[in-house]
Amino acid sequence: MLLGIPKELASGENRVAIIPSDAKKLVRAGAAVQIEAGLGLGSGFSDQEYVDAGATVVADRNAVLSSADVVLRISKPSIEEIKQLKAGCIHVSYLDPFNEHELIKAFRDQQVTAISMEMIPRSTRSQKMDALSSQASLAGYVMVLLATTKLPRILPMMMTPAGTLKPATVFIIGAGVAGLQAIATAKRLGAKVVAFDTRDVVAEQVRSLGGKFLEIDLGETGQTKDGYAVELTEEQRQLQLEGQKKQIAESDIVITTAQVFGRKPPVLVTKDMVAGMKPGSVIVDMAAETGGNVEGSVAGETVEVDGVTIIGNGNWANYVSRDASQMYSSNLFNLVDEGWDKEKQAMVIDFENDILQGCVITHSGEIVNDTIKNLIK
Amino acid sequence: MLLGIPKELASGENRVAIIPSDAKKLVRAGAAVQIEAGLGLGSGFSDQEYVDAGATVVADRNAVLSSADVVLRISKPSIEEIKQLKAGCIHVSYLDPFNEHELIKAFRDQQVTAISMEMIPRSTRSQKMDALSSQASLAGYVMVLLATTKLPRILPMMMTPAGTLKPATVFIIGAGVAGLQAIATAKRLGAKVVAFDTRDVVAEQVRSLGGKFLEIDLGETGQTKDGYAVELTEEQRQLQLEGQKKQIAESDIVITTAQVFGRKPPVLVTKDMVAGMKPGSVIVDMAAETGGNVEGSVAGETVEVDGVTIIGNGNWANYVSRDASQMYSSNLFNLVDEGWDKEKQAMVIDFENDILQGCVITHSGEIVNDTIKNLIK
Amino acid sequence: MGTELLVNLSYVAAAVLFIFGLKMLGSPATARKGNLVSAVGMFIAVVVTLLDQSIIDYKWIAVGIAVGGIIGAVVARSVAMTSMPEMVALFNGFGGIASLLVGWAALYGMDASTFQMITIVLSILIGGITFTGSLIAYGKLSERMPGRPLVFAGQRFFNIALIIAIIACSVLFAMNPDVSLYLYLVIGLSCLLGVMLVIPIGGADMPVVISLLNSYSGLAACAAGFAINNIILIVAGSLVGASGIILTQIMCKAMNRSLSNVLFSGFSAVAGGGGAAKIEGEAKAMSADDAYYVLEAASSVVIVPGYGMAVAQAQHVVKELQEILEKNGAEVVYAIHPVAGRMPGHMNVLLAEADVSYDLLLEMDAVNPRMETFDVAIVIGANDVVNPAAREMEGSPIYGMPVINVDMARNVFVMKRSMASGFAGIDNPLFFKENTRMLFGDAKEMLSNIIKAFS
Amino acid sequence: MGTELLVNLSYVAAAVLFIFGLKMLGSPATARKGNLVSAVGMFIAVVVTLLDQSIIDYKWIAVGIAVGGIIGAVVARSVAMTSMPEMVALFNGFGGIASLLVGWAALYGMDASTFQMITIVLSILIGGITFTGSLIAYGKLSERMPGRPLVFAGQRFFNIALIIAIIACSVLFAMNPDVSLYLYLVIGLSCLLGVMLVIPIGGADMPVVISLLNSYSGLAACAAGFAINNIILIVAGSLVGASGIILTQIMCKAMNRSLSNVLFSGFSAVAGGGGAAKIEGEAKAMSADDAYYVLEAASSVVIVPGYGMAVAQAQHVVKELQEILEKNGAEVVYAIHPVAGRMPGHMNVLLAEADVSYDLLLEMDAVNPRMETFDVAIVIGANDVVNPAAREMEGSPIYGMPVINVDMARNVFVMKRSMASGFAGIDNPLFFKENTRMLFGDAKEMLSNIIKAFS
Amino acid sequence: MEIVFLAFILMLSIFLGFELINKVPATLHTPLMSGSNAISGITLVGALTSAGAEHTQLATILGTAAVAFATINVIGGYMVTDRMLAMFKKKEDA
Amino acid sequence: MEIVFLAFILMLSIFLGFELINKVPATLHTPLMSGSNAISGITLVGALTSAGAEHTQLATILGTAAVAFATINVIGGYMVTDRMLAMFKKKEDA
Ligand SMILES: NC(=O)c1ccc[n+]([C@@H]2O[C@H](COP(=O)([O-])OP(=O)(O)OC[C@H]3O[C@@H](n4cnc5c(N)ncnc54)[C@H](OP(=O)(O)O)[C@@H]3O)[C@@H](O)[C@H]2O)c1
Ligand SMILES: NC(=O)c1ccc[n+]([C@@H]2O[C@H](COP(=O)([O-])OP(=O)(O)OC[C@H]3O[C@@H](n4cnc5c(N)ncnc54)[C@H](OP(=O)(O)O)[C@@H]3O)[C@@H](O)[C@H]2O)c1
Ligand SMILES: NC(=O)c1ccc[n+]([C@@H]2O[C@H](COP(=O)([O-])OP(=O)(O)OC[C@H]3O[C@@H](n4cnc5c(N)ncnc54)[C@H](O)[C@@H]3O)[C@@H](O)[C@H]2O)c1
Ligand SMILES: NC(=O)c1ccc[n+]([C@@H]2O[C@H](COP(=O)([O-])OP(=O)(O)OC[C@H]3O[C@@H](n4cnc5c(N)ncnc54)[C@H](O)[C@@H]3O)[C@@H](O)[C@H]2O)c1
Repeated sequence: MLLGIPKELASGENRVAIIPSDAKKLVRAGAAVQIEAGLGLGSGFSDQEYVDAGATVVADRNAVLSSADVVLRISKPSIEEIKQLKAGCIHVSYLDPFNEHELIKAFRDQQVTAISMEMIPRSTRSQKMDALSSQASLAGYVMVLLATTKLPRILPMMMTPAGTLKPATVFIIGAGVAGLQAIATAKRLGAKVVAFDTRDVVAEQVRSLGGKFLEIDLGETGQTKDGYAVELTEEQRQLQLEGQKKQIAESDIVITTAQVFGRKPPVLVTKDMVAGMKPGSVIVDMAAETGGNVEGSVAGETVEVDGVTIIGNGNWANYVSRDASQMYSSNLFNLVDEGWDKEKQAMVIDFENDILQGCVITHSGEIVNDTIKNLIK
Repeated sequence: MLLGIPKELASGENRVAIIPSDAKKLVRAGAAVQIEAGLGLGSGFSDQEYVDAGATVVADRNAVLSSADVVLRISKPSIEEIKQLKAGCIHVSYLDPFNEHELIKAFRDQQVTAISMEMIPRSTRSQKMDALSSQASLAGYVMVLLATTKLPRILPMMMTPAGTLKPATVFIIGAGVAGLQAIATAKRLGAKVVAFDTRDVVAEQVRSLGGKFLEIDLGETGQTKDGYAVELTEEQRQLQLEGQKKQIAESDIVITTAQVFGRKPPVLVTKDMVAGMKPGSVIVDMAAETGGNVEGSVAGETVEVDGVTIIGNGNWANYVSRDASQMYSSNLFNLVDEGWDKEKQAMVIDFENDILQGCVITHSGEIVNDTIKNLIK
Repeated sequence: MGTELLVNLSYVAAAVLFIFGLKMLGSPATARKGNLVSAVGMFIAVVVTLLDQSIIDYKWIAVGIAVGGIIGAVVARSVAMTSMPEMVALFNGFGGIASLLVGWAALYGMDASTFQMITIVLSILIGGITFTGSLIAYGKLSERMPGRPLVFAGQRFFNIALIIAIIACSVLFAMNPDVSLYLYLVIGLSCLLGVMLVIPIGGADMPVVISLLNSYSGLAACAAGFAINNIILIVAGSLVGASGIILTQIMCKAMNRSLSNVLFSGFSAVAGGGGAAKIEGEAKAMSADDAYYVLEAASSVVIVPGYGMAVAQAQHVVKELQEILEKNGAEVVYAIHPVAGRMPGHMNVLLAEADVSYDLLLEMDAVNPRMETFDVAIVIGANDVVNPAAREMEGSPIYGMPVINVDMARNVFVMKRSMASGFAGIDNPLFFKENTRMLFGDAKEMLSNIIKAFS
Repeated sequence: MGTELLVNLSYVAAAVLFIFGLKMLGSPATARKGNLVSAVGMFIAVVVTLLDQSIIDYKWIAVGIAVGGIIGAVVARSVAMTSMPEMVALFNGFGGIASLLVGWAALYGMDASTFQMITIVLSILIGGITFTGSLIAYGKLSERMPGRPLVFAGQRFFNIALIIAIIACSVLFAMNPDVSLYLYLVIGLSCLLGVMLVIPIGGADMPVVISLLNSYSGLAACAAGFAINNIILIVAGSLVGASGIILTQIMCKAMNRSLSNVLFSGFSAVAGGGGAAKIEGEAKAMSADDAYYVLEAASSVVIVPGYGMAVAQAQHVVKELQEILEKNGAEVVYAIHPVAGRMPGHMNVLLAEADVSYDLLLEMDAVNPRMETFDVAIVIGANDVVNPAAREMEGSPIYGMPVINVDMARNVFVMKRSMASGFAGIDNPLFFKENTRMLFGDAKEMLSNIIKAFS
Repeated sequence: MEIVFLAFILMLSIFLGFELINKVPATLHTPLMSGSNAISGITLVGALTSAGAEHTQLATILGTAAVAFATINVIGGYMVTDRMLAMFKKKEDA
Repeated sequence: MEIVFLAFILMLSIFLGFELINKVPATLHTPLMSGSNAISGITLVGALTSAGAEHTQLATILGTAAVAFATINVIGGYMVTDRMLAMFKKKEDA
């Protein structure tokens, strides 16, 4: 079975889907691995390292795509690339299936088995394949550090001969995987950390990292069986905005990570809240690229609004591309391993397996994932 | 007595010599405070805040300089500016007196009492005026964070479902004030920290922050009574280079802060050591602007050499300008306060006072500091 | 009367020395001196006894002391360090037989009152049990006898019958002191009882048994003291008897066993039948104090933190316990499961905060293969990540997920507040395992209590 | 004989209850029950005594019990919670006079042997001292008497003379039991001695004195027991006597005083002359155990960390101690000097690592004005930043620098390894202050030891 | 011989007294003192014998006074102790 | 009356025995056991009387045997304990 790994095309993307050490593990499991030349350069892996791991290096991208039985990558492909794939092949990547309907249709029509990394279920057992988590966790770390270098203050308290510097306050909205890591990182640096999330199980988790949880009574809120937040009603959102206002004004750094799975992120920091912050303060909008939690954030950019720096750079994990690659690659390896049939030395889609059942979107010319099927039809 | 505070002219300089709250203290002590309009904008202090503190705001820079009995600022003045000063006035700023001989002569000729912030002695009692320390301490923090955002890895160890990320290693050469703070910051972020310094009292201090001290036997090394390092012999420097080589190659981040008071900093990381580092590694050369500890560092810039990022930006404390201003301002206030005569409501230079004795360079048309006098004559 | 008073006051002094000696023996810094102090007490007691006017002939005394002294000294010097425990057992047995003989001999010196008869019988009885029990313990420890529990069907009934017989004979003898048969029966049967009581106990439990028998030998001496009306025997004997019981208790706790479990587990093995059927028993709770005894004796410990450690913010106390255990000579490592906590690297953040060295953090795969070698696994607020259902129960939602196999360690301490399940919401069979103890309560408090127990 | 045996065996039971009671009184969880247990013991002892055949007439007994019981009950119920200590003093005095009276009465019941005469005299003597000493303590505590030490020139000689006189009279009386004069002299003089011993002691030290007198009243009861040959008096009396001594010791330590300091400091104030000349004394070392007693009793503590805390990496243990003190009901804050450590913010980095709340970190200027209100200031590896020379010694290189004025706290504990100077290389007069104790050793170890001492 | 017994008993009691009291928290110092003070009222037992034995009138008077004083000590002591300890109890519950 | 004394002594000794041993570190379990075992060799004192009193021949024989056994217990016990404890000492010094 031939696994093909093409280069990532998105500009500035330094991550790589499979790193040499995982390529080696795949080869050892009996797979043939073919990579596009120059695959790992962005993260500092040379072609030679892949060759040493037992992979073959091919210069022709089209050859990689059209010959592979399994394609492993990070970003979603273009529709043209899908057309080059072998019928019956397995394609694993982020797909954004809630929005990219044309892409899904193209996979269906091409008879390709498309696996969406976003749709890996969130069970305890599937965590090792969960790239959303692994990348979000790094994002949490990166966002804090980016904010810190923009803030004209230091985070920790210091009592020095030249006076006492008060600790900076960091407010984190949305304490999922990324938010929690952000809390931990800011806390490590000595900041006072306050966080808010609509799911109330999170309060304890925030405290478990030494953060303070901002209590806002929103009435009934919920979470799905996968641990994702349920969208708030408009009324609840207003309550939340009201409750956060003071905290935002008092904070030096605000980091928003609030997402609702499959929907546009809610706006949680409004223009006047931004204006109410101290000059020099910093906001990081994790979701700027998909709409954002912050009014005034610009996707992919760092802008200054009313003396406040708003960071909307996006692709956060890419800042620590080497570690991000290692984790993503490990997620992919575990996924392939989960479907690996030792006898046949091939990856097999077993719909009895709850993990594969969740993340396979198209198979044999059908859209097999119920949620997506309903969306597209 | 009129204290005048002109704007800082150096490009990108956001710090300010006196912040409003210290201006208020000075006014309360009986001084008149005059500032140049727009003084505090870079650090987020409006003119109004100064007015509220009791200062007067003057738009004409020349007026500020020529009328002041005491001039308080950060960077050294130009020779032209010195010429505008009143004879007998006191001028406090960094002066770099070991190198800026012309400047010193200008002060002497203008009959100005020039106080050099670099020359504040390092006694326990004088620490509250010691701006070198206060700014270096912030620099230590900033350098680590800048390095971190350039490194394609995270600093802490993480054992995750997607594999274990090993902790990054940070190597700090020179563990003075800046180095120690860098150790503390890197340690907080979860890195493995190793440090080296030629003064052997430092080993204990490094360990007191949880860092590892790299043992290199250099033979006899020393420190001055002010706690500054004595310059190494060439032979010793070679020993040091040899001893650091392996550690540098193993490190993800190297931060050099090694200085010898009054001399050019020694070269401690050579070209081939840079080349020996892993791709993606980061070096911060604190002293890049005054010659640098790292071969290949460029003053004021971040460059990439052999896949290694070398950060030589300089003016580190300026990154956290608000806190830096607060500390510098507090240092200045304490200095003025030290010389303040309550009866006369004026700052008086008392040569019995060991602190003033150390930092006053010229007075009444004479170079009064012995070291500098010997250098210039 | 003058000598007698002197003798007796010297006995008081000897008793004081014994008390100091025992006290000092309990602490490492003074133990050796304590032994010396108690030896001086013994010396005084023996010497002044020789002054007693009722002693007429020193010949046999000299013979006895010479023989015993030489044997004792030679054996004590030559025995290998590793065989100390069995040597102690042997000495203890000799103490027992001596009490038996003293009690017996007391029959001939006087007209015993009923009370004295009772004490004489007691000293014979306890002395006999101590004697043969110790010999068996010696045999098991020195591997002259098979170490495994020796059991046979009907053993329990046999023992009950034996005890009844002994009581009967004792009563008969006390009422008819002249009938030697009863005496011999009492002697014989109590020796037999000593054997019977010890053979069903496994070799590994012998130290506890010896400690108990040591306590008995104290009681035997005490009984002998009553029999011959000698206060120093009463005082020293009951001191040893009582302190021996406490020591036995401490040793049981250090093995995470109860005394009755030690003494009778052999029987139940028989009673329960041959097969080692898997029993889903009750969860067994444990106090911090008892946990201390086990940890104090442990030489390798693995700590498995989970989300509960984070909730309790117990990381600093964990570090503190680690240091205390290390100082106590134990090896301590941490086993970190990749999904422990609620975010990737959750445990790392906390343990780094507490300045736990990175070198001590082991991945699951590194620690599982050597899990058997750990004396204690301390699970601190973890649940799903140590759930053996992932290994054992095919239907379980986490079946197949690798977990940290703490249940394979010798002892497992689970610190959590209740029997509630973890994130995954599934029950945890670990809590019901034979070698698991539940330390209910907030993890931080529980750990502090254990730390406190380390004196 | 039957009743006597019964009575005496009941005494054994009563003694057992006293023992349990005392033991339980020492721990908060069981103290109240312990008091009850010991009361039951007392009840048994009293009731069975009434069965004693030597008691012929119950009339006077009834009168005595009725009067005493009513007074005792009424007083005990009505006394305000705040005047408990003086009440205890008063009761204690009554116990003392009772022993005196019992000893005295014993003169008339029998032909006393010399040994008994000695014990009678002892019970009168100790009883008398206890009686008047307790009354004075009562007076001082209830402010019916001036609380300050009452001293006069020659007091010491007077006391010595008094003691000699008492010994002389006692000897004379023991040899001539018929000469009542000697008896009255012994009674009178011992009462006088009680007064003389307590008046030079300050009111603040009274609790310790009461505890000591309590121990005495136990000994008096014990002596009375010997006098009238009653074992329960001997046992209970000596139990109280011994445990009272230990308690006195504990209370002294909690006040960071030695017993002799408490008892004789009044004298030395006179001996040393009026002026409070500044004495550059010796540095006084202290053990972790003794520090524990003081900290356990403290209700506000300020911790002053310095470079030594960093060197010892003691931040986690410091936090631990903070929590323990807080749990014990004390307020704990940290005073951070701006130049503490070796880099700006050094202490902050470490304390943040140990997760000490920012709110507890006070700046020097915030803590200095209220320094007097702290029971204990713990200086952990700091030196220059707490050096009072900066305030007091004009020539000093650091003269004029603001420092943390720990010397103004009630007690100062300085943890460092030696008498070495700090960074600035100057001597520290703090170490020689009256209220300073040096806890020599590595800061981390010392702190761990103190933590251990918190049971 | 009796003296030997007494010596043993005295010695053992004193040792036991020393061993019984270990670390006592500061809040318990006063109650403990008061509680053991009540125990030292055991003199009452001696007083009873003196008061009831009718040796001489003086002895009876002394005995009766002793009984009264000792009873105050015992009754008052136990009650005061209990009151103090009851207070702690409440504090802990709160 | 003697029985009362004995009861007191027994009771006090037992309590004292309980109180004396508190927390003992695991390394001291065996030495402590062995050391207190040596104390239980106090039977020797009883044996001496039996062996030397010349009541009957049997008693003498029994007594002599008892002396021998008890002496082994005493001498062996103390010496073995000392050897064990000496070892710890060395370990600590190292
Ligand atoms: N690592 C990740 O990225 C991540 C993210 C999301 C979810 N998860 C899931 O979280 C779970 C992690 O496993 P885990 O073993 O660490 O945690 P867990 O299975 O959730 O168990 C934690 C246990 O800690 C106990 N606990 C809570 N507070 C405590 C306190 N103060 N003191 C003592 N015990 C306390 C709870 O029991 P009591 O209530 O009885 O005290 C609970 O059973 C896995 O199922 C994993 O899939 C992990
Ligand atoms: N904050 C800054 O930026 C900075 C920078 C440079 C210099 N300084 C200077 O450093 C000084 C700071 O004052 P400080 O009071 O913090 O420190 P210090 O005056 O230097 O005193 C520290 C004390 O800690 C003790 N110590 C060292 N290791 C110890 C250990 N393991 N356990 C217990 N004690 C230990 C030492 O006494 P033993 O040897 O007897 O144990 C020493 O006397 C000032 O003089 C300041 O000017 C400060
Ligand atoms: N079972 C597993 O092992 C596993 C694996 C990964 C994640 N999870 C859990 O899934 C949960 C969600 O993970 P995620 O980070 O990917 O979620 P996400 O990226 O979908 O959302 C980020 C966070 O934003 C919050 N949010 C949504 N609307 C908000 C609003 N209006 N205001 C404030 N916050 C808002 C969400 O509650 C969530 O915590 C986490 O609790 C995580 O622990 C579980
Ligand atoms: N008395 C006070 O209160 C006070 C105040 C401030 C600083 N200090 C002390 O002064 C000392 C120096 O402070 P600084 O940071 O301003 O010094 P600096 O900036 O002059 O030098 C930085 C560090 O580089 C080191 N260095 C020099 N040559 C080196 C080489 N070849 N290799 C490695 N390291 C080399 C120096 O030893 C020093 O530690 C510190 O120890 C500090 O504690 C004392």
